[in-house]
Amino acid sequence: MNGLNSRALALIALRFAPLMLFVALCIVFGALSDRFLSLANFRNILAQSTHVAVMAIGMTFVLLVRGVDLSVGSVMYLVAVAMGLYLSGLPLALSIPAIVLIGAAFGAVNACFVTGLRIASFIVTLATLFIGRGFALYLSETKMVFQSDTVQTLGRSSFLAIPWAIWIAAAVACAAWVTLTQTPYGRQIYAVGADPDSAAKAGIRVQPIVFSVFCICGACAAIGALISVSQVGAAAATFGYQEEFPVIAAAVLGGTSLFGGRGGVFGSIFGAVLVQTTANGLVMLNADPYLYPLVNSLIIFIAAWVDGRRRLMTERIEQRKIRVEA
Amino acid sequence: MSDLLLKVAGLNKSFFGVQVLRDVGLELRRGTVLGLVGENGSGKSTTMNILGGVLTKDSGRVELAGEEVQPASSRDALALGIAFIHQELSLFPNLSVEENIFLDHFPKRGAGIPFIDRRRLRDQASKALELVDLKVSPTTPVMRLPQGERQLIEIAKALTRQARLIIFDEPTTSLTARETERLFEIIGRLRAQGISVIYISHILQDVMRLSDDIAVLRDGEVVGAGRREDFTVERLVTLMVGRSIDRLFPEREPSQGPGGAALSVRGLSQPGVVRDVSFELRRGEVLGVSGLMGSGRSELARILFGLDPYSEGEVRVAGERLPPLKPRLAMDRGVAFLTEDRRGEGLMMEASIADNIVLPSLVERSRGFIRWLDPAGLDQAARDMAERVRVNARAIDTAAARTLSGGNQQKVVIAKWLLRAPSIFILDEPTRGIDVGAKYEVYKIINTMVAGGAAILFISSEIEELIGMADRIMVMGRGEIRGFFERASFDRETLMSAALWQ
Amino acid sequence: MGGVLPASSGGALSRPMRLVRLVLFSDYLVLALTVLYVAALWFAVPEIISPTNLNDIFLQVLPLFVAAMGLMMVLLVAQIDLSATSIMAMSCVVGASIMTSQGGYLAGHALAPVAAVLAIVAIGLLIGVLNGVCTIVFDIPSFLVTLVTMMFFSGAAIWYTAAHTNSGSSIGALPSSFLAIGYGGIAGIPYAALITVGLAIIVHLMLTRTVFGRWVRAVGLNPSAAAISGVPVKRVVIGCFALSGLFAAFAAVIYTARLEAGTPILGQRILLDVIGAAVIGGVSLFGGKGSVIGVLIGVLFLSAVDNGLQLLGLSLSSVYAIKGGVILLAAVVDAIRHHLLARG
Amino acid sequence: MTITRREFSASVLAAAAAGTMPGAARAAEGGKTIALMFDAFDSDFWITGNTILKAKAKENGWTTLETISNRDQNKQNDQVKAMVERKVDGIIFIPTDNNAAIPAIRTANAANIPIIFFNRPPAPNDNKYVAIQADNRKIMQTTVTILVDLARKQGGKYKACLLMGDLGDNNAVQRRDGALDILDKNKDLVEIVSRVATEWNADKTFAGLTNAIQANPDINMLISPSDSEDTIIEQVLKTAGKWHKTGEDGHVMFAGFDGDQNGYRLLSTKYMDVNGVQNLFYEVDLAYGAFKDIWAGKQPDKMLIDPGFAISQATLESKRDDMWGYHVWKEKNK
Repeated sequence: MNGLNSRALALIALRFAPLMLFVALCIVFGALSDRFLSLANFRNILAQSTHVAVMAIGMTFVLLVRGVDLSVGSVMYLVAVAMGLYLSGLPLALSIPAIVLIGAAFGAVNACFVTGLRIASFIVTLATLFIGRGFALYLSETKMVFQSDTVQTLGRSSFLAIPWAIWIAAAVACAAWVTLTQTPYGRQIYAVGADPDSAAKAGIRVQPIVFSVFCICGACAAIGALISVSQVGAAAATFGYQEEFPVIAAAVLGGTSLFGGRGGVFGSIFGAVLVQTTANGLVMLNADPYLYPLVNSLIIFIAAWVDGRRRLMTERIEQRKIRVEA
Repeated sequence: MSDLLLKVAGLNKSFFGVQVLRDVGLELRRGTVLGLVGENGSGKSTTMNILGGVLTKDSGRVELAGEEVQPASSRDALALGIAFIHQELSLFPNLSVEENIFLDHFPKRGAGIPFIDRRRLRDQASKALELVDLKVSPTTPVMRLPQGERQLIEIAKALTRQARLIIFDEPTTSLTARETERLFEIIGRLRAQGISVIYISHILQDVMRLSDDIAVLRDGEVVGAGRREDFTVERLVTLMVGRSIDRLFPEREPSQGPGGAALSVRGLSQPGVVRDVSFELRRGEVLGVSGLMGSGRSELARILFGLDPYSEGEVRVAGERLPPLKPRLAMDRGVAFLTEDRRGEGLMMEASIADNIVLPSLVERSRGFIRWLDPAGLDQAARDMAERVRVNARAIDTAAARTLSGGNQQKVVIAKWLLRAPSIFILDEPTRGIDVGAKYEVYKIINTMVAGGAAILFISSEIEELIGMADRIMVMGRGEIRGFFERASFDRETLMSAALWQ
Repeated sequence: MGGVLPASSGGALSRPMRLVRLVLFSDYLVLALTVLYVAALWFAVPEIISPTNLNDIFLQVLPLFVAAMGLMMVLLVAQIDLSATSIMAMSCVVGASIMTSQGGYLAGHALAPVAAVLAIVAIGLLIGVLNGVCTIVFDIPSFLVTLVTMMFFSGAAIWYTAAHTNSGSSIGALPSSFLAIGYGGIAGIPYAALITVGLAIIVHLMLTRTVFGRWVRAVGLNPSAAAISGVPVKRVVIGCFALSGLFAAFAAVIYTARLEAGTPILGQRILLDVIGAAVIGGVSLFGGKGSVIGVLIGVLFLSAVDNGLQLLGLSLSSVYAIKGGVILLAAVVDAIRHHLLARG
Repeated sequence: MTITRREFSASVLAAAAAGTMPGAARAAEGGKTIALMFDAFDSDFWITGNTILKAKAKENGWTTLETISNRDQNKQNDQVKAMVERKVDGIIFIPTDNNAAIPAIRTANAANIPIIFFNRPPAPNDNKYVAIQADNRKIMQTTVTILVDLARKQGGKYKACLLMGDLGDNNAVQRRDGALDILDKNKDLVEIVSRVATEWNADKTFAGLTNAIQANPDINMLISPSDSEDTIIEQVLKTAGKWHKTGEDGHVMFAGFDGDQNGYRLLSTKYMDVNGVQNLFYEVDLAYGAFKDIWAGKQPDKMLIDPGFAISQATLESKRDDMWGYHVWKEKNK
């Protein structure tokens, strides 16, 4: 028992390993650049990481049920195009719900193939990644799509000295947190992720839950697109290209497992911020741009390694299960 | 008669054209316990899965308190008040106790509000835990609890659903004697509250002790049902196997008596798994290993074959030391291991029978340093071996293992080891889930091997089987050896009590 | 065993059902589709069946085929390798930097091309092993491991190029003896083709005629059963990643010879083609199923689609959408297969 | 799937069109078919270039075929083969990689189809090709010169942020060097306090510039290598409260490049001070002129230079008709 508790402590320590990583980073950058450790700068870091953070939150839902969604980057572009070409006239009160619907609908398409035909979500979303971008390029004729002033204003205006992007992200984060921790639905997501078959036996409607998480992921991708596009004001044909990678990386960095059942909202936000902090710090140091991908990938690797260790520890701490007879 | 809660009649079910339930009928009165016994694969679980909504029946009628029901899912079953506590628990280690108990019916903050009412959740959970007198905080992650307590949580869960009928499938296999006692008390209390219980177990004494009524299944048919008083353990066994024990096992022509030590184990220990295990397995003998699930028997087998590590002690094969975690080396020394988890670890279900049979022997049958293979030769070898163990399948080299019946699948697993002509064969539950006929053939194969001077370590939870087959029986419990019994002194009760003894 | 399958009716299958299965299960389904596609385009662009164009398709297929075979190896053990294309990029720029006549390490040396090819292959092998070791030893899901190596080495390749050129996005001026791989050949058969065919035969024999091949399938179908049967599961998995890296490197050699330059964005965009080709070719993502012939057909299919779209001079959007649709289609067919199999 | 099916039918229709038209065109007297082979459409420059190329081809009664390689040089070289198959009479080529494009030249030479590199020259080699190229370095020099002169007139000291695009891209490097040539001569007036490699990526530009201003709040001069970044710059400066017209105090001296619609818009609204224009119309004329020469049997020079020009608020009226972005803008706002 005693040894078990000490293991549990080790587990908690591991849980916070990424945080230590973050603190270490800040110390390093702070030491090297006097401008790094300023409130304004952290506000920038937050503002710049919001769109990845929001999408990572959506991705967390999918990862929790052992899925993955590679198509978020395409959803991003599709939504940006829709915003610029068809919804520019509408007030935000209408256009935002509209794009969220578009995103959710796209997610629903993925979900149909995943739950309906039981195709691995990896391959389904790999294909819809293609199709989605193709369709969006078809709409935009690969031209640069400019955003309406309302959208652009949203991008640069702030409330209580905090950019709207951050408010939106915060709202999404709270909603997601409440859903995952305070509603039956949220807890059932964790159950499904831990073991779909037992979940079914325990009387949980597994397929609808899996379906819904893909919709949520799509919707979050749409919101992420809104934030990003409002910041940059226009969407080129490469908008959101390969965005799925930083998004998944952010979620995993935050301690969400690719094997389902473990992960959380704030972890994912944290992951996104961590990556952006690295980028920001490197700019502050006027570092060689070629270094960025190398440093980033190394940090992701460390986090992934910690995740692996943590999973091993969990398995050890868990009691030996009765062997399941198929 | 209004006090009849459950009435099952003419239940039929078949998989892939194989009929597993023939016209099964059961009756269960309110506030009583129905003991359901039968060999593995006799249709107990199938019947219960139909009641529990996991499977759907092909034909037949299920009546609950008078009206016909057919639960399409566990959900429906629960709604009807049927709770099914599976042998492998459906708990979620990453969730807390209270969340597991109320997973599918959380108390909400008033109607229409989707949020969980944490306070009520806690109160109700602790109440439920009191009912099964389990002293843990409702917020502890299930991950931290030992198997026995998880079992009780499942029961608490059933109770919170106001279940009218609770089905226990082999609930005691992983429980200590004390936990078992506690479980029996609780079942007694349930009965007193007018809740009906179906109790499935291999441990016939328990069934005799708990039940008001007993039903016996064999090969998918009810072969005996009635008041407990009408049965004795002996009668149950005879009904279960359809013949009296002595004719259940093939006669073994006495081999030239046990020879020297084939496998000798000294002070083998691995924290939390086995402690100070020492024994000798002699050539030409069958050493039976008895013990409950979690007693360390299967774990011991895995350690011996080099699949799991051990911290102290030594394993010697024919005098040579066998280092841990080297299955390949064990194989080269003539050790073979038949796993208890046929589907999970024994076979490649999607691969052909032939591919399965030759897998362990590839290296020996390859040529040159790039390990060249001769497919035709391999298929031939596989075919011969399949014939020897009488696998009946249309095409050995094309038919996937998945398409075979349990018995035939088991024969394939045996065949793949026989192809290596092992001198030491570790068999973990070799007859689990296969029908009587197939069992008989497996026994015959074992006998011929022994006659050929091979040494067999025979692990089984069916004591009759050990009594019938083994020369000696080693009883394990809590990872330790509880004692050895020579064939002369074989006796069900002693063995069982040895296994349960704290 | 993903989820609970609907309770199967069992019993014998109807004749039309059997027919459907016959079509679905034949390895040549995709080949038939390819022919169909070409025929469909023939009326629009007759050029598609001109000998020279068919020859072009054939040549385009080669490097993709090699890379896809490598990916098949990791898919066979139910893993994934996203870094294949970054391996190409990294190895080819290093190789180029060795032999380029513009200040290459061995500029002008007779054996420079040999050294370069060796370097390319070595790097591929190394990164492959790295992927395998991280997946097995550190117990990190291969999706993540190879995602990281993808980011890292594509970044490193760009950096390396910048460090080895004054202002250019690639390293050119490669010795003709190396470029010969691209256009030269024996009796009209390009060296690239000879290399590819050679590799294909080797892989095919390895999978069907050697212990390793059987082991790979066993690990893919059921790792624990394989382990209990004495298969060195970890070494097999690492081996597959190594092969994936190795074949990516071979593909890089062919690409570099054809492009006459080592460029860090080599293959950046074909990762999806590679995975898609393998999957369309009937390689299962759940491991254990896949064949060289299948992959070849898959690659042919994708290339034919590509080539057709090129001849049409279609917009990028159609190209994307059609390709995505094609991958999805293949996945759906694969899924239907699984369901029918589950029915037994 | 519905999308795909739709795209499929669409493609088949396009196929029919593409299949029949060339035939018709060949029948028509002097009708030629030329291939426009792009690598990606990620900035207005290429999209407009494409429109102008098509328009002027039509004027000449030529048919055009179009391909996009999506930055995959290997695929683009295959596309050249495909176009050779289609027996086009000329190829306009915008490669991704200056070395890896050489095999494409050889393919074209072998089929002896003239190949013209449009605004992205290949690495020097002795095959037959023509390269149209804006003199990025010189244009940027003139642009920055004007900017610096304006700055001098205003007086004061300047802290400049230099955006640099993708350093893997030759044009980006040329433009950076052009800017540096002038700025280094005026160290007394201008200090470069930060350099940002935007990699032609919106998010990176946004983050990079924001961080740069964060690091140096007193930046008051900005030099951008491409107008495709203008909207982002506008966003960032507005957010930082540094978006003011020329003359207003707090105005950031701003030089753009390319001469696209944003360039024109910002010049006319007096937020941008000067813009380096690549003369797209002229470049297209050069290219098509080269085609005609080659068909007529005379080989033009390998390198045809578009000197380009710089346009400032002062010269806007007089020069805007040569500024391609102006016409795009007019289209949009008429």
